[in-house]
Amino acid sequence: MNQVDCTIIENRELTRGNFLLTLRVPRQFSKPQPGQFVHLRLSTDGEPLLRRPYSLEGFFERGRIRAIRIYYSVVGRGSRILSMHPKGRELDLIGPLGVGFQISRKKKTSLLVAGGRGVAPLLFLARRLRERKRPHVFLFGAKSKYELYGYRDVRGGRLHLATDDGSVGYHGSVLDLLQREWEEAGHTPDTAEIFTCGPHGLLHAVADFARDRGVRCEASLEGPMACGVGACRGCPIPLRPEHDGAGYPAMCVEGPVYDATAVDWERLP
Amino acid sequence: MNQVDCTIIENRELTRGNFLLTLRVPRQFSKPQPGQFVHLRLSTDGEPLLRRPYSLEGFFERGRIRAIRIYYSVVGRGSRILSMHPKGRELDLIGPLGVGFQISRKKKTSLLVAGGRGVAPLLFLARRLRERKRPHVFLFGAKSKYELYGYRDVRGGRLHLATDDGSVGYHGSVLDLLQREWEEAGHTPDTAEIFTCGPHGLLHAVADFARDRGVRCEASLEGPMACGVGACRGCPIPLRPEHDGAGYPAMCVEGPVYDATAVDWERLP
Amino acid sequence: MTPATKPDLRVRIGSLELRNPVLVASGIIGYGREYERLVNLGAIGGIVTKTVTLRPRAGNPPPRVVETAAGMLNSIGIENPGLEGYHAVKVPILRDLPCARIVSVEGEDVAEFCELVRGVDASGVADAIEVNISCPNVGPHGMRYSTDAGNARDVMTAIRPLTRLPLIAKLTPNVTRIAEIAEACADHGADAVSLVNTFVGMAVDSRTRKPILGTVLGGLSGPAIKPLALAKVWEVVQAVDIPVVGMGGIAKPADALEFLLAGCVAVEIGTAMFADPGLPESCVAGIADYVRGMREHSVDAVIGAMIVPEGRGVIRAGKAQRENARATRAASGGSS
Amino acid sequence: MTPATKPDLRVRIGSLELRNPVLVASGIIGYGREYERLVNLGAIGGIVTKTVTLRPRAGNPPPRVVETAAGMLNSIGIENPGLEGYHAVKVPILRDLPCARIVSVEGEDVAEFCELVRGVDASGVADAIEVNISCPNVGPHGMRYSTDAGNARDVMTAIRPLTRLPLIAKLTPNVTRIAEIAEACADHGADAVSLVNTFVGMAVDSRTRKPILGTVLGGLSGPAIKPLALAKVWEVVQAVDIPVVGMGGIAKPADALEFLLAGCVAVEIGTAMFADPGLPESCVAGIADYVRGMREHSVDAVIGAMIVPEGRGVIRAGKAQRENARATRAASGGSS
Ligand SMILES: Cc1cc2nc3c(=O)[nH]c(=O)nc-3n(C[C@H](O)[C@H](O)[C@H](O)COP(=O)(O)OP(=O)(O)OC[C@H]3O[C@@H](n4cnc5c(N)ncnc54)[C@H](O)[C@@H]3O)c2cc1C
Ligand SMILES: Cc1cc2nc3c(=O)[nH]c(=O)nc-3n(C[C@H](O)[C@H](O)[C@H](O)COP(=O)(O)OP(=O)(O)OC[C@H]3O[C@@H](n4cnc5c(N)ncnc54)[C@H](O)[C@@H]3O)c2cc1C
Ligand SMILES: Cc1cc2nc3c(=O)[nH]c(=O)nc-3n(C[C@H](O)[C@H](O)[C@H](O)COP(=O)(O)O)c2cc1C
Ligand SMILES: Cc1cc2nc3c(=O)[nH]c(=O)nc-3n(C[C@H](O)[C@H](O)[C@H](O)COP(=O)(O)O)c2cc1C
Ligand code: FES
Ligand code: FES
Repeated sequence: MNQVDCTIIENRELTRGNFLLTLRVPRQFSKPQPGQFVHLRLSTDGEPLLRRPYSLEGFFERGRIRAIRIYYSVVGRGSRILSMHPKGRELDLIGPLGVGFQISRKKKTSLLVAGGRGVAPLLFLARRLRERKRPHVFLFGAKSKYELYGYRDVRGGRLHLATDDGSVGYHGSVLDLLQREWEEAGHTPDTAEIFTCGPHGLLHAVADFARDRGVRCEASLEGPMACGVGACRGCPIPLRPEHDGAGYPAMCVEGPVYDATAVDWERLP
Repeated sequence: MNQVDCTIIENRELTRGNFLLTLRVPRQFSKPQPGQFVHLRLSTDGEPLLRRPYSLEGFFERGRIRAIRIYYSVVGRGSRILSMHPKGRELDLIGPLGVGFQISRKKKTSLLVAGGRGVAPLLFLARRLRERKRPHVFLFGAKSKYELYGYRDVRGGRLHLATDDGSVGYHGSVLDLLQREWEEAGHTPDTAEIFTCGPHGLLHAVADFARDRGVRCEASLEGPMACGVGACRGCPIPLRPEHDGAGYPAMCVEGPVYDATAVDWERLP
Repeated sequence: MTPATKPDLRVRIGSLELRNPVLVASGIIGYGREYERLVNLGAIGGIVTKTVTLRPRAGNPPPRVVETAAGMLNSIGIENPGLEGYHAVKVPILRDLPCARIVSVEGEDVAEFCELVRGVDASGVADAIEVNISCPNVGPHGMRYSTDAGNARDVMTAIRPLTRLPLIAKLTPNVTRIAEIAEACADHGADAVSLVNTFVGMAVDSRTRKPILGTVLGGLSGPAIKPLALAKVWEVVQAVDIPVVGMGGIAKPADALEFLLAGCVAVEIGTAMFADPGLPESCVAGIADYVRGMREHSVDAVIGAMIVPEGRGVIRAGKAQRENARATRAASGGSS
Repeated sequence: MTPATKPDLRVRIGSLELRNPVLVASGIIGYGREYERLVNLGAIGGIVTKTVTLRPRAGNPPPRVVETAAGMLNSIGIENPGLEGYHAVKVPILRDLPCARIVSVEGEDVAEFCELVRGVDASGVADAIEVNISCPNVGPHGMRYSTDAGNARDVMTAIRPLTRLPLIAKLTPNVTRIAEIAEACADHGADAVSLVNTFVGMAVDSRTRKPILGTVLGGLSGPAIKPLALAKVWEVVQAVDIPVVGMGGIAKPADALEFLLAGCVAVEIGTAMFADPGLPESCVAGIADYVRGMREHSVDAVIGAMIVPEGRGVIRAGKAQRENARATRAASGGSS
């Protein structure tokens, strides 16, 4: 982890309000793991006051050039400011931060369950799984085909799409895809593990699915952060009662990827 | 006075940190007088919180198009944001506000004493004097020739320049020019009046000059403002002890052009 | 009476019915005249006038305002024409206003408060009186009244018999327990309390090495104080039964809603109006939209509707009144 | 010793000499480890640790932070490993820090404060103790100590005999007269007071109709509170003779200078560090530049150097000490 200045190579609106940001990072930026995030300073005039955390969609090295990608949505003042930064602008970031997805030693099939813009870290993970030649299945649900970002890149494993409006793929929730995949492919806790990222409701449901079946399941969490480095204790992960005594792990250092079956989703903001 | 949306026609950096802003104003924006100002909202996201007052450098009508010009310097966060607004951006302004320069009924020679960017409202005034065929002399001092904005436009009367570094015109203060003009041209309080705008120190000195000689002298004042329309009483003009009882006139409605010899310059912020 | 109809935004402060819960705060809009071309007063609930004192006040030496991070400091010092000037100059202006006129008064002692209340009542144009026992800018006197529950009680007890107009006590936030002062006011005749006035603040210019304001200290207002104002409101709505009027940093309709949800019966718009004179009107529109979004027909459904986590407080302020209003409307079978 | 030489930025808090007046505030940087790759601790005066309580605390339920206009609300709830955890885990970290280590402690009663002070003293790694009698996030206990001068006196009286380390009492701004509490601390053994801790605040999400923080109320920090913090400092520097450590909203070197000019002997950097970990170091640089700009050679020339308008106050805090330091240095004929 380091604080580095990086340069915007591209900051492009892909679909309404959804941007792909490509940043050139210096050598001091160490190689990130899928699921890790960076803490971006969006302006130096104090507005917004705090940095904003963004998961990495990818990390690329070509010759001496290192770049990271972030896939983000405009939801508030910080992301709006970010969306207005032109190519060539320098941005101060701290990263890579947190712990990423842990692929089991034991060879299991990874089921990647992505919802909406939560697809970003899972695309990074899928590339890693492909490099490592690990079997995986990519399940991706979104509101409509316009929100289905990046899936064309998924090449190493099977891909199933779902949309709420039926404009592409299965007409319904990605949760149904998971259920179907689980049953049809005959996965077991011994042969499969789940990695998920997406809206709160989806993660909660996937976590319940996994806990019911005793499957290993990691989710990439989101929540407000201040320092991003474990110092302020502002980003507690609430755990289920049976984990009492573990206190509140800090999302920024013990997460953002965390055992989904341990999280108390009712109490996660 | 009205609140109107206007469109940036041009926002050009003339010399380092000094910009000329041309705004297309709608019909509801009534014809302004030299010395009046507009209260500009520089952003709608609350940063900066308050509007910023700017004197008009000019008002132009060509066919159905009405435009105003502002000559401004980047000194803080508001003006920095203003300087980044591109052509075509809409700006919300309230104006024209305040009282402008009052040319005497009696035909006198107007001595216009400008310091630095304080030249802006005096250029507007000079154009008006020329239209009205009133004799006037334009005295303009600045740090260097790079800060001498707009004087090439001055055509109706005599023009004397001064720079602190001697790069153009008289090497020294515009106050010396005033002194010289006064003596050499043989002006008297009966035949001449002074209009001035510029840095605090210059205005103070010109005011002293005028009071010593009993000359009518109006200065365009600057100071912090909140509402700009006389409601908040945040912009008091401190008056000299002999004017006690007049209270604190509000710079935004009883100024910004005010009798310079009545102002207590020591207490003006 | 489906949610699609125009929602009923009427609220009551004592005997005063406002057409909607959006007021302009004292000191922001003078007596209504200066902003008449910029604000559609016919669309909002009312205005609170600049505070009137017994004698005219020239106000404090300049500079009187300075912008800070998301806020501004002011040290106006209650510049106003005094009670006589009020009668002569301001009453005619107020007479013609197309919204409720709440006249703000501040005395240096109990006797002055009495004289002011009598005078304003007699002027015939006030729909209510805001009793400013909270200004931080007039030295020891204002602060004395503002920070002591006993003084608040003395003032309220003395002025209550002098008028039938609703009395709204305006409180300072610069105290350890604002609820104590609110309780004192409620117990001694206030029809409502309004809060917050400004927080005491200061700024220094490191270039000149001088305090920026002529008075060194001033009052902080604007979005910076909104979280603090809400916390003070939260303390008060749990402590008193009378209606609470909330303010402090409201800069968009959602801010006004935060105060209503937290239990305020109305809000006052201050500093943010200087940038956006249309703000009070857009707050009215935003509140109406919100009521519709809740599929309700009256703003009563919003007031105090915050979902409070178990064991973390109960909103008392204005509850009886709201329930009463609901019942009355149900009985009469309709809204506006 | 011309102004061009490196200015002497050393300041004293009781027996502790800091190499410069810039500290990191409690709760911002943990115990120094988390930020070690981002902050050059060797360049700043010191850090104040996260507050240590007697028993471990898990902290408050989420959400614990929310950004507001130019500020943030937090309700961390003093998450910390307790005194035992401090000894086991944090002492080894503190031992290696290349700057002064000020350990913050908070008890729920006088007895706990005593045990904490004894424990921290015995740990051998503390250069001073910041006595946190001001946290707004731990319910009635913290607030009780923080808002009552009598309690401040009781705590200080009890802990003073237990250690020779400098004791810095950290004050809450959520009181009517902060000077009273500062005086009580000064009179009962505090070597310095530090202020401000956070202001009580609240935010509501109008979409969910819920308070945003899990605890409803939290503490406001950041640039929004700077004017308020300065006003509290201004009250205290006029009331006590001991050094005052100022904080609240410092986000750039000029902000740090405002506090020093107003009479603080040192400053603590808080919230703004989350965005800019280099801020403490740039404040040190900015202060050095300012001393040079004044053509002086010691930061003593800046502390309390604000030009106060006639009759508007006199800075007492740290005066004797500063004059003393000046004399000593003059006698010894040189600075660093
Ligand atoms: C570890 C981590 C990784 C993330 N990765 C991505 C990513 O890859 N792409 C992406 O678009 N976003 C990501 N986010 C969320 C992103 O940080 C927020 O969208 C961003 O902070 C919003 O900032 P803002 O100023 O635009 O919105 P604000 O003005 O701060 O808030 C706007 C709205 O969004 C809500 N909000 C703010 N922050 C969050 C948050 N962290 N989680 C949920 N709701 C929030 C607020 O409550 C508010 O309603 C991630 C968050 C975390 C913690
Ligand atoms: C009636 C009137 C007419 C004006 N006309 C012009 C004009 O034609 N061109 C122009 O460039 N400027 C003009 N000004 C000044 C202009 O309003 C300020 O420069 C502007 O408000 C600064 O805003 P900011 O946010 O950039 O600076 P801030 O961040 O607000 O302040 C930056 C620095 O400038 C100082 N400052 C701020 N406002 C003023 C002020 N009003 N007067 C003096 N110092 C100030 C502050 O103390 C601070 O040191 C005028 C001011 C008034 C009152
Ligand atoms: C310039 C100015 C003048 C004010 N004058 C008064 C006043 O005369 N009487 C009063 O009760 N409050 C006065 N206030 C306080 C406001 O009415 C309001 O309580 C405060 O500004 C907080 O609201 P805001 O943050 O929305 O501005 C004044 C505020 C400002 C900014
Ligand atoms: C996340 C966070 C945690 C804090 N924790 C503590 C604490 O444990 N003890 C304490 O005395 N102050 C604590 N504070 C208060 C700060 O030390 C400081 O007093 C306050 O934030 C004001 O300074 P600032 O505006 O520069 O942040 C905390 C502040 C923040 C933002
Ligand atoms: S954001 Fe500070 S500990 Fe996680
Ligand atoms: S700025 Fe409000 S009265 Fe002049």
